[in-house]
Amino acid sequence: MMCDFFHSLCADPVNAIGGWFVLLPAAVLLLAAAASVVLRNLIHAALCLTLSFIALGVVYLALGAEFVGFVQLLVYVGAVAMVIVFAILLTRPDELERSRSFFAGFGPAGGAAAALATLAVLLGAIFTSPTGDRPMPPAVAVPVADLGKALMGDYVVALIVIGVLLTAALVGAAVLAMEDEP
Amino acid sequence: MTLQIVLGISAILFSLGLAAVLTRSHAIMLLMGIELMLGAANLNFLAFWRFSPDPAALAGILFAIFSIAVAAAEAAVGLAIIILVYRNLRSVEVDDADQLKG
Amino acid sequence: MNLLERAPIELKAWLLNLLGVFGVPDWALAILSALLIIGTVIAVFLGLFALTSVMERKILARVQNRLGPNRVGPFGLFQPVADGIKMITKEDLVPRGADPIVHFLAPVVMMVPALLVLAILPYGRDMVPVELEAGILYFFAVGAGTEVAVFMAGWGSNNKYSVLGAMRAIAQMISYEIPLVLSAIVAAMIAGSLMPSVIVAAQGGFAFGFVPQWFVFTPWGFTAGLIFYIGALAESNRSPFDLPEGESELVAGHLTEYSGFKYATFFMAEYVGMFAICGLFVTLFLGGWQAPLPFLEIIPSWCWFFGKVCFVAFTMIWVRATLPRLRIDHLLAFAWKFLLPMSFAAFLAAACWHYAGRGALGWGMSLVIVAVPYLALGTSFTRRFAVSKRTYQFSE
Amino acid sequence: MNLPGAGLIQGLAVTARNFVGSYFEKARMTTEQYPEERPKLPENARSFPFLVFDGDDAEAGMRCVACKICEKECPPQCILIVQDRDEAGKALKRPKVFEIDIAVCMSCQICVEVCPFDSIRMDQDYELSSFDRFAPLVLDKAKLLKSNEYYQSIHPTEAAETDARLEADRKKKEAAAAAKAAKAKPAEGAAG
Repeated sequence: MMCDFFHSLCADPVNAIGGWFVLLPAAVLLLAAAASVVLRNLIHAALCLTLSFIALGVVYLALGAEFVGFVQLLVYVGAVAMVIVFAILLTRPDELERSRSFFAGFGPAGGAAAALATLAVLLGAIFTSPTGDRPMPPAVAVPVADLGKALMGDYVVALIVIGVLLTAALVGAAVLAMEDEP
Repeated sequence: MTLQIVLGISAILFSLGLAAVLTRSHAIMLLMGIELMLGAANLNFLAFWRFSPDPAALAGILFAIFSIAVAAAEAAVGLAIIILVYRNLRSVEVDDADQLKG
Repeated sequence: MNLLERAPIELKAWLLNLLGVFGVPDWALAILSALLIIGTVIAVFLGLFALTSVMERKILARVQNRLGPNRVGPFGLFQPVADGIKMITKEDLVPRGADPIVHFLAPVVMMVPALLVLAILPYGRDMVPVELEAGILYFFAVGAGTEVAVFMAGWGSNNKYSVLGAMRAIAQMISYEIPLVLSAIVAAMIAGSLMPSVIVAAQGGFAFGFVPQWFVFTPWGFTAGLIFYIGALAESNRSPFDLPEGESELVAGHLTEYSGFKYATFFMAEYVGMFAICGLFVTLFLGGWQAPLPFLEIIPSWCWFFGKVCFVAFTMIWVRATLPRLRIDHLLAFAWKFLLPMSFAAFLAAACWHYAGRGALGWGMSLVIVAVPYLALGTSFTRRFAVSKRTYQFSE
Repeated sequence: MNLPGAGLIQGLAVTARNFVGSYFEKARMTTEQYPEERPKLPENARSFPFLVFDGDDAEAGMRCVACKICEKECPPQCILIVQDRDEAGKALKRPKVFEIDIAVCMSCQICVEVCPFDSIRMDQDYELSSFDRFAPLVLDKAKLLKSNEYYQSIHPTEAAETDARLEADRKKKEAAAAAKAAKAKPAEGAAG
């Protein structure tokens, strides 16, 4: 029993213990995400968000999507999280946050209630859906070469559009954040 | 392990992102909430790919990759806008950017 | 296959067999096997770190015609021990306004990626700790954690120099990561895989029987390798790109408020990270564990790998001894306006090389594609940043 | 046409030449490995003052007569002199206490210049560090007194001059004494 467990864990963590391994990073993910929502200190929130990005990447890896997991880590941890902390530092990080007036009569509680209601609806839909209790098929490794061929073949238009979008975003962000030339 | 559990995780993540957007007033917190929601969406794509009977169909993975790229672009532009707003209004509270109201 | 070549693998198999004979259960052996690899890799790299910390000082000293450390042990080789004792016994200061948790976690977060990236490097023939399909991507994905650590160190210290240093370091790392990844992808593109062992295998063999077919000996490979090397210098915060820690302006950057063992951890992580990226450079462009000449193949492959890593580390020290520190705007302009277009050129040259065949035509085309933008960008760059004639306001 | 990047190569070549040269050219390495190799000090190097004595016995050959000129002239006032007295309380021409606080001394050499008896001179000993700030840095008479031979060894030119002058003085004094004795003799004879 012990032997099987460790062997399968070492050989193939994705399929080990019937895929339940996902729950470990998922727990970290949800805790970190909750912390980043609740924390008042913006930098702490951003760091928790970074942790949740990392955990999300590990969840992807545990689901067998190796490439997406690494891309998630590279893009979110390496770029998005850093851009967020940069933005926090360039604006004033120590300014006290005022309470939200969008739900003027309800305050933050209103927002939380709305989010909870959404959660209830989503969970209800998920757990009543007929396809929901589909069992997990054994993981099949996706060769990176196949992904590349698909990107350059069937999805090449989407790839080019993404390229244009990223270029536009890069130029746009640079122009927006540029100091006005005197 | 069933699809429901992964989708449930993703739903909780989405609601957390939504809660961040609805309860916080700091513009960067809003952006962070949006990133969480996008992550939840990506998780859904990957979950459906993982549990699909045809593992050779790569649409789920590719969609997730595209979505990550779009999220990166969105974060860059969004934060540039926030910095610009801060420069003009000296505030990053979303409620302060109300000059256009009639 | 000679015995020395397989020595590490055979030694591990023998050890595990021995334990198996003594009735250690299988699952424990599986864990032990993994731990053996981890322990060996970490021990080797920490040993390299210790050796470099003294050799760097000796080499820098020799360049300046000094002797360098020679007091502790023979030729000063035990200097790292003395340094270690000093570091450990120093007081661990935490500034009063600092964020204690973030301040404490930063060195840990710094160390983790530096050690994790070591997992995918091919140390020798059949010696890859973890064979990952997307190994190169893994290296950069995990390496991204360093930036988080630098930010945590800078912000957690509650010190303006730390924050400024951290922001500079992150801006520099993000900027240089782009040419770094692009030039790594050039090598991956020609090898047709993101797997380090496949990339090394693609550089095997000798042209004309003696010229090794490493990527660095092609026009595009030389360009991409040089870009990768420069990016590696910047990523590991080494001179001439060490201005996040530029003591003339920022005290010590994000390390200002660190002392004792935490500082030692940062120091160690930086050096291990440097070795990791040297290892990746060797893997991608210098033929990994391949011997440079056919008759030298009797020397075990792992010796070649570590020899090359040490050589690359030596050149990094050499560069440090030579070049002065850049200014921050020059640094970023160099990354975005020179290295980025050049890595695109290398990309294009590699594509031409691939489709024009690997003969004279491919050589010529890729050489032109690389050389023209280099000359154009290089001359415009040297003109723009040329030092103007100095005039002193108060003289004469 | 200057190829871009050529300067980097030139710089690397310079450092490489230095690196390799440091192993082959002895002249490049100027480092003295201090505890094993001692620097040869130039003759006029000076650290702190000391007292010269003639002959073998430090007390007997002491040149100092406790005139206290150096004590008065010393700008940082690091010299302390107490004149010796006999049982009757009569002042003797030698110091009972002679101390120099080298923590205060600034090596200005004024004491040497004002000394009319060529008694105080500058030393070259630089290994004076101690673990205590106070006591070991106050040099007393025993530590200060050093033989004329030692003085000769550290400042040969200066010491030769001094000795020649002292010798000349002594001769002049002897000659004067002899002349006085010669003058006194006839007077004595006349008296007798």
